[in-house]
This record gives sequence, structure tokens and C-alpha cells, in this order.
Amino acid sequence: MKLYFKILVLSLFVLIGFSAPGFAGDTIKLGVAGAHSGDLASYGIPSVHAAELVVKKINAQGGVLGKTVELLVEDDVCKPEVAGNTATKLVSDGVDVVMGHICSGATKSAMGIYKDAGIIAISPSATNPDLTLSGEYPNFLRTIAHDAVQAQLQVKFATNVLKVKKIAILHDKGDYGKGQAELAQKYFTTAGVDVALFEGVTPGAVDYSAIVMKVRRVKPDLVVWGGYHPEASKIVTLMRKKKMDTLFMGSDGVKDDTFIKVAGKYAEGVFATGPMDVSGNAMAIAAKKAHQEAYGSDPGAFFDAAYAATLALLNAVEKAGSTDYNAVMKALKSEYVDTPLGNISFDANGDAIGIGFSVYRVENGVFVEQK
Amino acid sequence: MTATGEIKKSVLVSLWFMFLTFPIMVIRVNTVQDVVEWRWLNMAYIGIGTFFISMLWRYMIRRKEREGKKEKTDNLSFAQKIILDKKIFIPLVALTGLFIIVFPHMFSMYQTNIMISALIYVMLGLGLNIVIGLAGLLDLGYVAFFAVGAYSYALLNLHYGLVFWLALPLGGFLALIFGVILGYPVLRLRGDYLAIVTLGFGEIIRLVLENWNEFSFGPSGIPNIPKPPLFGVDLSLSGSIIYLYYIIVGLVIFTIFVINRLENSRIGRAWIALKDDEIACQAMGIDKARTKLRAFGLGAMWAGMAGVIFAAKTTFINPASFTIWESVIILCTVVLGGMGSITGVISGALLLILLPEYLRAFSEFRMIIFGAVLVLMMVFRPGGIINNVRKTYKFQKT
Amino acid sequence: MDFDYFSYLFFGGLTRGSIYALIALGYTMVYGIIQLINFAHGEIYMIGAFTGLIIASVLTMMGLPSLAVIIIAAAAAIIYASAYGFTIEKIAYKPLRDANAPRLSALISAIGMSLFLQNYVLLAQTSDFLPFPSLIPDFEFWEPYSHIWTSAELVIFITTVIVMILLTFLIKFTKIGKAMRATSQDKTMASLLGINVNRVITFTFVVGSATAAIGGILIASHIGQINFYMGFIAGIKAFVAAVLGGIGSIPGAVIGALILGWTESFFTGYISSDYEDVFAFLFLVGILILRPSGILGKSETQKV
Amino acid sequence: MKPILEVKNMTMAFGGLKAIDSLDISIHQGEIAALIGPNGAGKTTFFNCITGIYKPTSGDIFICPHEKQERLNGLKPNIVTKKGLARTFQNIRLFSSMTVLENVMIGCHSITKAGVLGAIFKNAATKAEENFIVEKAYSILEKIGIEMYVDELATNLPYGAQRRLEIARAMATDPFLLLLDEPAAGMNPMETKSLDDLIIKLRDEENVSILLIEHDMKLVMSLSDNIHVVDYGKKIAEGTPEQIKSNPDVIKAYLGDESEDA
Repeated sequence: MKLYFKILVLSLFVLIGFSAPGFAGDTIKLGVAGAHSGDLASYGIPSVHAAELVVKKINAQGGVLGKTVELLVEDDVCKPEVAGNTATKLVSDGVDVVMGHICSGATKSAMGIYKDAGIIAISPSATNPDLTLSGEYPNFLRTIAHDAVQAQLQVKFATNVLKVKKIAILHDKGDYGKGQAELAQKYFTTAGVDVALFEGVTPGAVDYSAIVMKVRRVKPDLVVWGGYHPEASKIVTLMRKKKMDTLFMGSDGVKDDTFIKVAGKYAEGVFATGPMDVSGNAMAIAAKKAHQEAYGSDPGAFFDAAYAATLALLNAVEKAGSTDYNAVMKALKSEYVDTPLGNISFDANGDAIGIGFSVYRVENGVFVEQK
Repeated sequence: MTATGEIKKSVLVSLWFMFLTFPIMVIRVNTVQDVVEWRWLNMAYIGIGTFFISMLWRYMIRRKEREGKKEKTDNLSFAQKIILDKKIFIPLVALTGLFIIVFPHMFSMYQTNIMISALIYVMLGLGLNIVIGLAGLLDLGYVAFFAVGAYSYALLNLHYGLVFWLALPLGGFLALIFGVILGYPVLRLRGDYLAIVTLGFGEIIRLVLENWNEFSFGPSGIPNIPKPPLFGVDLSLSGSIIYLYYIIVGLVIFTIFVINRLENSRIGRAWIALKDDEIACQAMGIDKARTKLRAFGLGAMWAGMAGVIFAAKTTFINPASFTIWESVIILCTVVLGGMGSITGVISGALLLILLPEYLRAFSEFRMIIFGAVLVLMMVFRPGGIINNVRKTYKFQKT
Repeated sequence: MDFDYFSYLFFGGLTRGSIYALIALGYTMVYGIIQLINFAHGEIYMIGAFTGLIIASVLTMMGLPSLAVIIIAAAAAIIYASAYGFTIEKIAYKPLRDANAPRLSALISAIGMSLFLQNYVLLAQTSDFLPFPSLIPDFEFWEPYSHIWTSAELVIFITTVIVMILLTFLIKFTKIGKAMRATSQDKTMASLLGINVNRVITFTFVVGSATAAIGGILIASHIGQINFYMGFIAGIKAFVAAVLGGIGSIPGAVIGALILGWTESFFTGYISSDYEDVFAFLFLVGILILRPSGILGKSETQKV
Repeated sequence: MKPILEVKNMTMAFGGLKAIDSLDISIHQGEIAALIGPNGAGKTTFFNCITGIYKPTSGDIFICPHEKQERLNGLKPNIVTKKGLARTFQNIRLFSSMTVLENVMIGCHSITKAGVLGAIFKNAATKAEENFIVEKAYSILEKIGIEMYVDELATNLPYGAQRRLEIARAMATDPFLLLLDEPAAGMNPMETKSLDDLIIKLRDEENVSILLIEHDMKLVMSLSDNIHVVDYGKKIAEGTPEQIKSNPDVIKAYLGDESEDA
């Protein structure tokens, strides 16, 4: 029995090994890469849904350049080491353009491979400034504003509207959170605000009272948080329970309905930056409705941005008349396209023009955009 | 035991698991939107599944007990027979060698790429095997040395433009130094404490990399690490992947060679003796601390070299790639294949790394399967798939 | 001012320490009996919290009064956590014990179990954080100082002390407690004396898991959210605390946990929280090297 | 000439309990000495103290293999072995996953020195050393009389042969003093007789002195030049077998414990 089992396993290996990808047909291949499983799947799955909806719609209208669009969905679990394999798989399978990846680290690891293969990628969610500003990823574009834009907005709002003089910055030591916090520190300092405290907290720790007490001691006007909502709600809740009414401001990692739900009444008055409100955009409404019909639930994070990225890519291929790198890139950076995020195009760095961030404030259990 | 007795037992087990998994498997609450989802079908799956699994479980336990009794007779498994039989083994090796050489030309770039990943794990597994399989030290922070290697290359290249070929030995050497420094104070601890302390060290190194921005660029990592150069030839994407593939193949062969030599040497014998009985080992004049340190350091060195390759392959590294779970995955490859056995570790690593890549549809089950593998292997086959028959020294009278 | 700050940190550390202690108690009990680092203990704590949340949500939606919800959910969490503890022992540890496998095998099995349970909850439930209702009511007890130490924190601390006293009583004065002590010293001898060693071990797992569930509910309600990974870090910290206090000793676990809590709190307060965990791990390494038996533990000499 | 092993006023206390209480023992070159006493008298603890497994609470241990006397206190077990004190264990501690020959080869560890690089490159020196180890190990097996088991796994050996293998393994470290902890335990009378011959042969041909712990009084009496009797960690008598047989203290110590199969 043992022998048969081993032969089975061996033959399985060989079989899988030989099942190399088939040859490209007459289709436009759109790769979708990001975290589709694991603990960050909730950031990646909405982008897959968005791509599916857009491709279905476009194929129903006759496709791009007369060809149907084929989706190649690959998971990278948001890990750089996996993202490399994911990217190679997409390149091996002959993708023409890529929508992804989701996390900045994974994106950085994948972009080198796309660059060598001459493939353009648009991410709906990778906000690390280096991706566009460093110039090392010429084939990268995104439909979300990068962290520096967000940090500058925070500084502008905090100094002009809230008139703060002294702040404390906390972060979760992660790629996203610490990056945000560092940018905030830089711009706040330039704006002449006293950054009295800059510290990381350990995500998942059982208790944050020591750090909250430390914040209390420096008496800041505002706490700026770099990181996601779970830790933010813990810290805000604890601050309020400890009778501190210091203002609290997070970034798009906090602007999530779960934050309000978790922090409950303590969430009131918290500021968070997030992508500009598009709930009035007709395309966004239609896309949301389509999602509800197709998947039976409301779309999740980065859905609109992914929808926009997919539309922009396919539109550029159509306008360029081919999938040639230079032609598509030129089209992306010159043509404007209607998306759920509004009428957008891309600047020389690869950042989207026509999108931006707004500041929101929790009022009566909902995020309200601050004009 | 009668058939009805068996069925009754399995029914009880199945009922128990239906009860046990009820809240987690059947109900799903979304407290954000206040909806409850009832998934009764899961309960049926669990019931039916555990019914059969419990039968299989008891059968396996009984079989293991039977095997345990007749252990003394030389009962070699299929795989062992192949390895020991020179007539089959040598052509098999030749065939495998040929397959390895033509592999990147037969299959796509992607296949080659994941083979590189798998071979990095083979190297890591073989390195960890020195520590666990030969010297019997459970190291749960092995990934720290992997990180040391990867960061050595990334940082030295960034600051001093150090090329891959210099970084490879240097990364290994730095990891070795780290291994020795960390190992020195803790190697006299008892087995399970050692495991925890190494786990702690592994986390410390990751946390330092995460927090010490000035040194390691913190959580945002280091991008654009160059791939290995080939005499100034500018390689295309697929060319550089194939080149890297041959490098790692060469290194794996080198690793196998070295470990083979070590195993059959004075040092290797001391490791195995140490694993068998520490007290007797010392009474034979073997320096316990030094022998352990040697194993620890050598294991670290291999992780360091694998780290350099890893950095060159992904071209981007950040601390998130070096968590404790990475150590657990490496441990899993060693345990699955068979601690102490080179062939075992290689097959374990290839199985565990390649299968999830090919069965991407099931990738979300990857970690849960790793967990199950660790438990099941310990319960049913502590020796691994390829139970290690140590090549003992056969005396030839001269 | 500075004394105020000190006392804030002191009470912060006390809360943190009490939380670690609730988890460390189960760790130390299991280790005391079979010298196994039960890695899956943190996961039991997580499953306890999840079960409590699931049952509570369902009952709330059925419209039960909140007191009944709290009691039923807490009971369910304790029962289920115990049941998981029982099952884990039967699957992952007992076969190894029967086969006289080396300690390291049991440890590897425990790590596997931990990984398995984490991903089991991840797959069956969600990877997101779930809000956890505040089950401990806010009440006034030492106004105007409640911002230093809230009522919820007081409840956690008192629960820890009660659980510690009960467990000490259980081990010192009951029949099963005596059997537990006998088993921990010499399993063969204990079984010769007519003690059902397997039953004692099972009992230990069940009790240890029940305390983990109590901890799970209280802590989740204090923090206000749970996810599948919450047990791992808490578990590791609790283990550090147990080792610090002398693993195997019930009061030792609490003392170790409090010391760890205070150290972390003061370290964060006066130095930096950036290296908080690094410091905790260094602490562990230092203790194991300098005094492997911990503060209240007995040192064991190896028999030759 | 100085004694090759001289223990002066050694005490080993575990907590309040003194397992060894100010013990003095001297062993001379070429001697076969025995350490006897009832169970729990501290005999094995004595071995553990002089071989470095335990650190004695107080007292001195000196060895004098050649002219110069050295103090052994506080040295690690492996260093003690290197200095020429080899031992066997009461509860057999063979390397279970190794063959008989390999077990003895391990014994050669302290007298060889190939390192990691030598192992990897397998240069001429390493090869020569490996050959030397194998030859030496086999010749020891021949001397001890268990060469027929050379390729067997150590655990598959009959009990008596396992005890002999322990001796062979200890001999491979080139000791000047061999410490045997109950070498005849569990042996039948025939095996015990041949063990008797073996010990004498080792002393005469291999130039080692021997200190043994043994309960088999017949063996002790026929073999020993000098016997040390301990009880409750204290030495109660010392002398030739004849002197010991008639010593009232010894008789009292033994009669006090009927269960002894002396």
C-alpha cells in the first residue's frame, strides 16, 4: 500500500509538472494579483470582484480591440517572497497588463519582474510613496493617492482647522503604519508643530495603558495614528476610558466602518483621512449595485479604486491600439477616463490625477466628510 | 474489536466533534453588520468526516503499535530500499540529475522560479537538519539566520556595492557568527527551554530589523536588490531566473556533499552521540557545549547563505518575511521528510513548498495543513516519510 | 506629577500582569503535570473568546436579557474551551505519551496544534477583527481615580486572584489535587498507587483550558475586539511569565505575570515601547540562563 | 610515589542531605580497588563527583597520572575524561542508534582532533585519523571479546555484552584509571567469571588501574587489592578483602540492611 501511495505522489508531481500553461489565444490577458487568502484577504478580494465586474461588462460590449478580455487571478498573500512567484507566473502565462498588487511590499517585489518583462501594473491600494516618486518603478501606476499626499492633508487640516501646536504620533511598527507615521512626523515638523512623542506600539498586545499614559504625560493637542483600525480603536477606547479628550486622527487604515463598530461611542469625534467621497458618483453607485447583485454583499475596501484601475488599463489598451508597453503607457498618461473615482488620468510619476483624500470625522456613528 | 464496536466508537467520536465544532464551524456572526449565518451543512461534513477519520485513526494507531513491536527486525520501507540498493539508486540519481539540468529549458519561467523557491527551502531544511536531525537541538528561531543572510547581502550591496558572489560566503559567515554569539549562552539549556529561547531570539532579530530604521530601513524594507551578475552579461528576465536556478542547484549539491561528509566524520558521530545520550557523551570526552555550538553555527551558516539567495531572488526584503511561522514551515519540512535524513528533508521541502504552489486553489488551506502535518507526523511517523536509516560504519577487516 | 505618572504605569502594569496571569495559570498547570509546553494554550484562550462572542451574539439576537446572555455565553465558552483542551490532549499529546516519545516530539506536535487551531478559526470564521461587547459593566468604586484603574481592570485583577486561590486550593487540599501532585512527580509510581494517570492529565487540561476561557472572555471584553491571532502573542507572553515565576508553580505564575506586566509597563513608560517585546524576550533569555527554575520553582537535578 | 587518584575530605550535599560526607580515598598505580557499601551509601554520587558531573560541595580531588599532581575540582566531565579518567554507567548508557564499533569510535573522540574543515575536505590527515580510529576501536573490541558484534546496533546486544561494550568504550579514551559502576549487575555467574578475568587482563596488559563499585561480593573479594567501604556517605572501613571480611563495622552496616544480596 505504501508503495502505491508513493508512486501516486510521484506521478502527481510529474503530472503537475508537465501541465505547463497553454498558449496564448486571441485574448487580452489581464492579470489580477494581490492577497486573496490569509489574514489580509479582505483587502484583496474586493479588487478581484471589481476586475470581474469590469471585464464582464466590457466583454459584453465586445471586448477590447475586438478581443475578449481574459482574467488571470493570482494570490500573493501580501508576502514579498510569494509576490515574486505570482508575478513570474503571470508573466509566464503571458499577461498583457496587471491590476495589482495590493500591499506595497509585495508590489515592490513584483515590479522588478514586470519591468523586465515590459508589463504595466496599476495598483488600487499600494500607497508607499517610493513606488511612484523614486523613479525606480517606471511601469508602476496607481489609482490611490500615496501616503505623502495623505500626510500633507493631515498636516494642513490639523494646523489650519484644528490649530494644534503639539502632537503625539503613534504607529503599529508595520510597513504601512510606520511609513505613514514617519511622513506625518516629517511634514508636521516642517509645519512647525511640536512632535512631542513618536513611538510604535506592538500590534496584538493585550493592553495599551502604558503608552496611553505616556501620551497623557506629554499633553498633546492631537494624537496622530499610523496604522490600521484594530489598534486605533483599542487606543481611542482606552484614552476615553482614562478620561482623556485629546483629539485623535488616523489615516485610511482607520476609515473603516469596523472601527466605529468596535470603538462604539468612543469613536465619536475621531478624525480619519480617506479617499474622497465618491458615493455621489453615478458610476460608483452602479458598480456598487452590480457588486450587490453578483456577490450579495456590499463591496469592500479599495473596490472603487480597483474598478477604476481596471477601467483605466483596458481603456488605455483600446486607445493605444495594442498592448505595446510604450503605447499603453502613453495612453495612460495622456487619456482621461471616466471611473467611479471620477474622470482620471496619470501624471509622469504614475500617480492618478483627479483623485485625492478628504478628512472625515466620526459624527453620530458615521464618517462625515469635512469640507 | 468487533465491527459494531468500531462503528459505535466512531459514531461517538463523530457526535463529539459535531458538538465541539458547532459554534466555530456552524455559526458565523458578523458583529459589524449584526447578521448570523448558519452553516448546518458544515456540521454534516464534520460528522461524516470525523466518522471515517476516527476509524482510520484507530487503525493507524494499532498498526503503529504492531510495527513498534517488530521494530527490531530490519523492516525497511520502500523508499529506504531504493536508497540502499545501489543498482536502483545510482541510475535514479543520474536520471534526477539530468532532469534537474534540463528542467528550466523544459518548463516555463514560472516553474523554474518556484523551483528556486523550493530549493531555497531545501537548503534551509538541510541546514536546520544539522541542528535538529543530527544534533537534536530544537531551534525555533532558525529564520533569524536566514534574515541575517538576506540583510547582509541587501545592506552590504546598498552601502558598499558588494556583489552577490562575495556576499554569499560573507552572508553565511555573518550568520555563523550570529549563531555562535546567540548559541553560546543558551546551548546548555534543556531541550524545550532551548526551543523557547531560540524562538525568542528569532523574534528579537525580526523586531530589531523592524524598529531600527537607520540600520535596516524598518518595515518598509530594502528594494532593488540586484540579481547575481554573470561576467557582466546583461541577462534577460528569464535568463537571470535560469542562472539563479543553476546557482541554487549547485549550492544544494554542495550542501548535500558537505552534510554527507560531516555525517560520516568525527564531528558527525559526536552529534549523533550527543543526541542519543548527553551524559555518556561527555563521559567519552566530548565537549557538549562546543559540539552543540558547532551544529548550531553550521546550521546558521547555511541559513545565511540561503538568505543571500533569497534576497537575490525576491529583489526586495522586509522583516515580514522572517516571522516565527517561517521557522515553523522550515521545521515542518524537516519533520515531514524525516529528521536526520538528507533524502527525507529534500523530499519534505519539495512536497511542502511545491504542492501548495501547484494547488493554488487550495492555498488558503496551506497553513492549516502544515499544522496538521506536524501533529500527524509526530503521532504516526515520528521518523518522517523517509525514516532515516543512518548509514552505519561497516567494518572491513584489513 | 511624577508620582502620578509612576502610579499610572504601576496600575497599567498590574492590569497587563493580571491578563498574562490568567493565561499563564493554565500553562503552568499543564507544564507542572507533564512537562509539556502546551503551545496550543493561547489558541484555547482564543477559541474561548470566539465561542463566547458567537453564543452571546446569537442569544442577543434572539432577544434574551443581557444578564442571561452574559452567563450563558460565559458558561458556553468555559465548556467549549474545556472540550477543546480535552480533545487536543487526546489527539496531539496522549498518543505521544503512550509511545514514550521524546519531549521534543510533543513540543513539535504542540506547535502544529497551535498552527492548526489558528487557521481553523481563520477559515471557519474570519480574518477580520470582530468587535467584542463590553460584558463588564462600568461601575463607580473609587472616584475620582477611576481613570487610573477602571472598573473593568479591577474585575480582571480580582478574577485573577480568585482563580489563583481556587487553583491553589484545588491542588493543595483536594483528592484530585493530591493525585495531580503525585502524577507530576512520578507517573509510574502514581499509577502503581492506583491513580488513573490519564484521567488526572485530562483533568488538568480541562481545568487549565477553563481558566483560559475565563481569561479569554474577560480580556476580549476589556480590549473590545478579537481575531484568530490574539492567542499567539498572549500565549507566548504568558509562557514567559510562567517561566519567570517558576513553571509548575501556581502562585509563581501570577507573580511572574505581574513582574512581566510591570516591567513592560515601566519600560514603555520610561524608555520606549518600540522595543517592548524585544525586552520581554531578553528578559526570558536572561532568566532561563541565570535561574532556569524561576522565582518560585524548584530546581531539578538530573539523575545519572 | 603519589597515589594516582587522591580524594581529600570531599563532601557532596544536596540541600541539607550529605550524600558524601568528608570522604578520603586514594588509589595507587596498578591497583584494583573496590568501593562497596549498601544501596544509597553514596557510591555513584562519588563517581559523579570525581568525573565532573556533580561539583563537590567541598574537598579536593587530585590525580597524578605521571609525576605532576593536578587538581580535578570543577572541571567539566569531558575534560576529566581527557585527563585519563574513564567510566561506565550503572544503568547502561550506550548510544542506541549506533553500532558497537561506532560506540567505541566515539570513545576515541578525545584523543583525535579532526574538525569541521577536515571532515568536509577529508584530507590525508583526516583519512589517516579515521583509519586509526577504526583500527583502534576494533582492536579494543577484540581485547574485550565482543568483536563478533562489531556491526550490530548497540541496543541489540545481550545484556552482558552491553556491559562489556561500556568498558570497551571507556577504554577507547586511553584512561589511566577506569571507574566501573556495577559492571557485573545482571550478569550470570559465568559472565561474571569472565568479567573477572577481563578486569585483571585490562590491569595487567593495558596498564590501567581500576576502581569499581560492585554488589557482587564474590567478585569484589576475588578481584580487589584494596576495598573501601562507605555507608551514609562516610568511609567506615578500608583494607584488603581479608581485613574487610572481619571488620565489625562493615558487618554491622551490611546486616543492618538484610535486603542486600551480598
